[in-house]
Amino acid sequence: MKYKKLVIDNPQDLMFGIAPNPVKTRRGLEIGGGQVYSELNFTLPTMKINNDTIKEVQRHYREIAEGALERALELNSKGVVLEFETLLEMTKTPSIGVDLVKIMNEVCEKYYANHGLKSEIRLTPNDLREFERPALQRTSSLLEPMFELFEKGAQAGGDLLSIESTGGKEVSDNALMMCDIKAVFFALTVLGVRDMQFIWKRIVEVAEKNGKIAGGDSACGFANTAMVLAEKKFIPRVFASIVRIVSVVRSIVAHEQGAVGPEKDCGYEGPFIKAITGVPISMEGKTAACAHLSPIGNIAFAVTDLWSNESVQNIKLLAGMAPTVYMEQLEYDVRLANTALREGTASAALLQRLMVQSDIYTDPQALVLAPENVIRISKQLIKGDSYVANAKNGALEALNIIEEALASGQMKLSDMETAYLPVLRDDIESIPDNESAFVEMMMPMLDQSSFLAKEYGL
Amino acid sequence: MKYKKLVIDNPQDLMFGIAPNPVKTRRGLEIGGGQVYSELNFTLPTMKINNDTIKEVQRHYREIAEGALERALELNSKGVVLEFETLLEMTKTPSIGVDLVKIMNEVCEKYYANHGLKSEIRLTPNDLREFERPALQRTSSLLEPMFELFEKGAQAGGDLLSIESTGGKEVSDNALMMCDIKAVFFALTVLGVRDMQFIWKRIVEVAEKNGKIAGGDSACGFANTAMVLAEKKFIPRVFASIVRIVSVVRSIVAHEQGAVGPEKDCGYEGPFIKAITGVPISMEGKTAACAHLSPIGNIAFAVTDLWSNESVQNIKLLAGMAPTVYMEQLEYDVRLANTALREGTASAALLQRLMVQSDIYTDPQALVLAPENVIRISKQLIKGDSYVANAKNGALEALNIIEEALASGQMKLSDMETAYLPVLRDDIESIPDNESAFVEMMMPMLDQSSFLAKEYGL
Amino acid sequence: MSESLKKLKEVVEAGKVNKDAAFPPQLKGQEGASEWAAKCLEEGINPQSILSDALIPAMEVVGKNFSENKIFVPQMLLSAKAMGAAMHHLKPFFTSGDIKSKGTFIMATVKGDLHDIGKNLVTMMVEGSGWTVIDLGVDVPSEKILKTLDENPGAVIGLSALLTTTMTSMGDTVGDIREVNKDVQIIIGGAPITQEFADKIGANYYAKGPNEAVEYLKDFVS
Amino acid sequence: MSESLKKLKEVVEAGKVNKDAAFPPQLKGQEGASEWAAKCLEEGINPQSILSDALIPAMEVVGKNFSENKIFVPQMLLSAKAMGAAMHHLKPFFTSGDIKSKGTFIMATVKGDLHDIGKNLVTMMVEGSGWTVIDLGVDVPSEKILKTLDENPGAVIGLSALLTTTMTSMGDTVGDIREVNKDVQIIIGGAPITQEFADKIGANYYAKGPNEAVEYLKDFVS
Ligand code: B12
Ligand code: B12
Repeated sequence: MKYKKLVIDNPQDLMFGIAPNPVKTRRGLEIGGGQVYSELNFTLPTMKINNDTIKEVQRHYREIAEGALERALELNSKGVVLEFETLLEMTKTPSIGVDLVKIMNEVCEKYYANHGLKSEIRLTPNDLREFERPALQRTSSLLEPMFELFEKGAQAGGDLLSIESTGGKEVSDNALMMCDIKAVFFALTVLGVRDMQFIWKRIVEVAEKNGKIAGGDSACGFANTAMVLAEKKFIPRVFASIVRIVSVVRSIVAHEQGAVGPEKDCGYEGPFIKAITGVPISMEGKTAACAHLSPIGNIAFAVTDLWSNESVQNIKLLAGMAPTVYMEQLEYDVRLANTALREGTASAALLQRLMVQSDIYTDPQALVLAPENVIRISKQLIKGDSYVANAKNGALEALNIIEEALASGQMKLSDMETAYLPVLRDDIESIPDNESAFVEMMMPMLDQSSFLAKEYGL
Repeated sequence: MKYKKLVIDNPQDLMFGIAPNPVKTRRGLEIGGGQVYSELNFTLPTMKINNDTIKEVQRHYREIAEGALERALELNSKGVVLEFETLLEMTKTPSIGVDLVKIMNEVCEKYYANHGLKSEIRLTPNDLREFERPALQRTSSLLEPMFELFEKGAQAGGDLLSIESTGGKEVSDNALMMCDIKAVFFALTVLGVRDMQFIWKRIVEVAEKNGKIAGGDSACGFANTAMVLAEKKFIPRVFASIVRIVSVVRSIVAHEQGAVGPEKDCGYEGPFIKAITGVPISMEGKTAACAHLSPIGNIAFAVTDLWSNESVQNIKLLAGMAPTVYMEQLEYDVRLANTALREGTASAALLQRLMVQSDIYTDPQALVLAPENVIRISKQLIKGDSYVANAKNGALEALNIIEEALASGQMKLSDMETAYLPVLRDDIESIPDNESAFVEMMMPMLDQSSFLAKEYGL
Repeated sequence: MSESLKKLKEVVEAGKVNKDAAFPPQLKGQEGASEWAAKCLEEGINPQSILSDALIPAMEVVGKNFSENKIFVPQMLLSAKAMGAAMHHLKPFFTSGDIKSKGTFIMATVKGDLHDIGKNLVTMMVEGSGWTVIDLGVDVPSEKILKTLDENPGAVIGLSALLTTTMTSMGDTVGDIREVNKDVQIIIGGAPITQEFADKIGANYYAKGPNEAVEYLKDFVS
Repeated sequence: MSESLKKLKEVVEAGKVNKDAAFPPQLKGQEGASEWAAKCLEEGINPQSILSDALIPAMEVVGKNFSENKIFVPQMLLSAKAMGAAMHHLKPFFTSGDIKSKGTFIMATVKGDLHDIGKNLVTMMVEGSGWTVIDLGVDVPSEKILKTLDENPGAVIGLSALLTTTMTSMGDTVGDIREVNKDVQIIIGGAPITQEFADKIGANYYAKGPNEAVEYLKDFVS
């Protein structure tokens, strides 16, 4: 791993709205530059995407962008990121996605020209490679439309480039359900890391060539999935909290390859990546309840630079279309935080403390996100000589933190949960620091039909 | 008006979660007793209510209650109010409404018995009288099913009784659209007050007879309507902010008649009524964006005891049913505030200040809700000898506050808005303090076919 | 264009109903729509021209200003009232056939629903655009609409619903109308309504607000 | 009930696959489902009884514990694996007709959709309840389902969709199936699905989760 030293090593310096390496966009957003902005996410209501419906699809995206920016303007917003996370058809046929970027970019431009409202589009193509099973991570012909969308979508106004890449997911899916932490490590720190190196090199190239911003990648299919499963009581919360830590070493690779942020919202690696690299991040919490329930509604805000709702369909609520409604909810959250930032460090610190204290001991997944713990864990995440070792050290530190909170009586967990703690520790300790040793250990234990080692350069 | 002295006369004592006269409920909620609770509101998706659908209707309400309380439990909620605001059919045929109360009360009881989760139902029958035009406020046969629902619904577990009564609305509807502030005064301080005296006497009797709690009444059809119209840019915001003040003298009548709170959410008279009477209140802001957009997302929280989402349909969002999603959003807002309350006065005061400062100068409707201004206006609202005079004094003080904020440069308003300020002042000053003089003045100017004076004892 | 026609257009735009009207303050004591309409007729101006060249264009300006948030509803209402005052003088010419209305628009809030603020705005704007509007009020059963349609063949129907429960009642109403008349134009609106819903229940058009309705109606001038 | 049957039930509940299996730690080195199933057969216990009196009841307990949040998915998965190990020994008796499966359940995530975590859980639980399950995987076109149905007449179909866009693909799939077969039972599920949607597209049942599906399937045992 490239990073050897934390850019932020004092919990007090880990603050919402402030990143050591802020990102400035074309229309003047300064993400991490002293205030938090909303990042609105949205999707279609129940409908098909094909030639017959394409006009209707376009109408939806125009309506979403118009509704959201009109409302943001009305609320004196300081700026908005619209995340356009594509659906299958929009990437498979890149022109569909590109046209939607154009439509939304027109709306952004209109509000900027007429009212000075700053907004930017984060373009997040979906990772098509997972449609082939086992996936051809490096040789798939599906990489072509994906990168066509990146390139032409960027030119059409998608200024921030991101993806939730799925390298390693073939192994992770099962590992999560089996609570097999070693397989999770393998999926994230071996397969995930290798695929991230492969794909982010290319994304950064596209960004640089087109004068755009390479944002970042979150381990949505890993850490967010684990959280959703834990929230359904399908897997232990302690397990999900460790998955989150392990995913950091995978997602940070985007930045090693040159991505400058804002990091993406839905894996929650952000706080650690911000501490380690200084890039601005995006997070989602209570205002993303539309997309998934979570145990980190307030604490997720504590150190974020963009505040996201993950996703909401364009359907009608009593007040208006749901994306407009969520735009308003995000803006008020953000406004509260920005008022504190304007008042100064003491106010911001107090608001942050309330956010942290209100969630911290309710769930291990919240616990690890407290700024103090983020710094403690981040220090471990960069200590070793390999991705595997870093993940190991980070995960063990997270276990320490959970156990300390239990020992002190501040956190309570059911026996079903705590029973997993020693198992997790044993398993993690059994992992060798060295990647090839780890690969050798894991290969025989994995279902070889589910993934192609050579597609990861193994 | 009964009240001659403010129960809270220091802005610093006006704080969320704390009311001088808290209300304790059957299952142990202490509303205003030191913490804020969520008040979840919900309604049916697009569907009919009739014999064929009644099972489906019941399924919806059971699903709503189950989903919400399960989520609240999961989030360690300290308690929840479920507001059951009935739809036409449920009041017209009271047994429909009563059965729905039973169903939800069973769910509340189950979560209380099995998990100690405290919850209570606020039963809010809709005011059927407005179905007759002109309405027969006192003699309508529709009062019968309304009160049958109050009585039997209370016995079935509707522990908090409320209504959004509509006395005076026949005049107010037009007055709002014409921005005729004198007619608004007439609707609220003459017709509204008289009807409130009539109907709340009866509601308090029902509550006392059945050992239940008479909550309160908000001028939803007046002040909330004005806000929605202003948000659509149909009427000036300054006008809407004055309507809100005038509605206080109408809604406070419930408490003169013996209602002990919690006051209802959607007219926003709450802060004034809390200052004047000390009863706990309910408010709605950013987390009610599902039901209506508003300019008071954060400041609405500043002094509230219950935090409401006004209403959301039972439809599916990506995370689950919308009421469950809103339950989570409310709980996180409330949790933040309660963390501050637990830390102590300084933290609570700072959080309140951030809520206030983040909205206060964005809109006159926000401005009047700042605790300082609430106290200033409340002092005026009790100074006079008649409801009319009180409303006049309060409204003029609100105008003063708006003008001061403009003069100091802290608030900016368009010329379209400020043009209304002198007009409003002139009109309000032209209103006599004395009710009969005012009635005499107004009668010739009003459309006599739209309301029946004698139904208000005039 | 004659001076009087111009003046009439002006006062309607300004919302000056008649000489006695207090609004707008800056025209206090001056003549309003009622007086100028009478004067136009006296001058022998063709009644159709009074309507088409002064009143409707005035209301178009007002509608545009409103939709661009340049005026509030009361100003629009006053203009509508001013137009009404002028129309009073033109009434006889409708009866005699000298002026033709653009058509008849039957407006109602559906059964079970009492919300009428939105409906009233639509009514007013459609009227201002030169249609004869019959406002049936709120909580209106299908039968009443069908009866009115019977009496006004060729009319266009507008329906409003604000509640999720009365949306289904809107569906029923459209169904009832369609049983009798497959071709009548039905426009629907109200906060919870969407185009998908209009398609589903068989209405012809969903209008977000009054202006969209006025635009759409242009195609159906009789 | 024989000691061996009891034991078999116990080890399946506990998720002990076979002697070598590391889980659960407290049964390390002890015999598992594979061994006990073999022993039962050796003892001459009726294969149908092994299935009906040990394996299915064990999985019922597991399903109940899971639905009451008393165990996590891995425990359930291990029990399912243990059951699978026992079933291995029973296979021949299915072929010979000595045991009858409750029926065949064809499961698929619909065209365009790759989410399979939910589908896999359902598959496992339905299998555990005694059905023969054919899992067609994700992104499955209608043709494949129809072909499988053709090969397995009388089977019940389960469909999963997680995306609002693939919900319509689910509608199409159900339509395609219905064209060929009006009566086949189709159960659908997935986070965005509702009963209304099931009604709309003509599926027979919407199941919130695996347990609801298992319950519903009880009526269709062949
Ligand atoms: C004002 C109001 C009232 C007033 C109505 C006053 C009146 N005379 O109309 C009162 C207080 C009486 C009232 C009563 C009720 N209401 Co109400 N009300 C509202 C409120 C706050 C504003 C509505 C409004 O006037 N908006 C302003 C107008 C101008 O907008 P509009 O109606 O949408 O119309 C515009 C467009 O839609 C369009 N349009 C409308 N109709 C048409 C038709 C055509 C043909 C065209 C072309 C266009 C068009 O043009 C208009 C101008 O742009 C809404 C909140 C909201 N978010 O909408 C709740 C709301 C609609 N009411 C609601 C409820 C629940 C009720 C009650 C059942 C409450 C109760 N339990 O007592 C009762 C129902 C009575 C009944 N049976 O109808 C809910 C509906 C929830 C649901 N289940 O659907 C809402 C959404 C409030 C909420 N958030 O919970 N209400
Ligand atoms: C995990 C996940 C993924 C993983 C999938 C891994 C896998 N192998 O399945 C990955 C990362 C690959 C992924 C990809 C995508 N996803 Co995804 N994903 C999720 C997530 C986080 C959890 C889903 C899950 O597994 N839940 C746990 C399981 C157990 O629950 P379940 O599936 O609901 O199943 C239960 C029941 O529904 C039921 N059930 C399910 N099916 C059936 C069938 C029958 C017959 C029965 C009886 C019962 C039943 O039983 C199960 C057990 O109780 C959801 C979030 C959410 N809130 O659901 C998003 C979500 C579904 N994904 C979403 C999106 C947008 C995508 C992508 C398009 C993202 C992108 N742009 O790349 C791609 C789409 C790929 C594709 N074409 O399918 C959106 C959907 C939005 C929309 N428009 O509909 C969601 C809602 C996330 C969000 N909030 O935005 N996703």
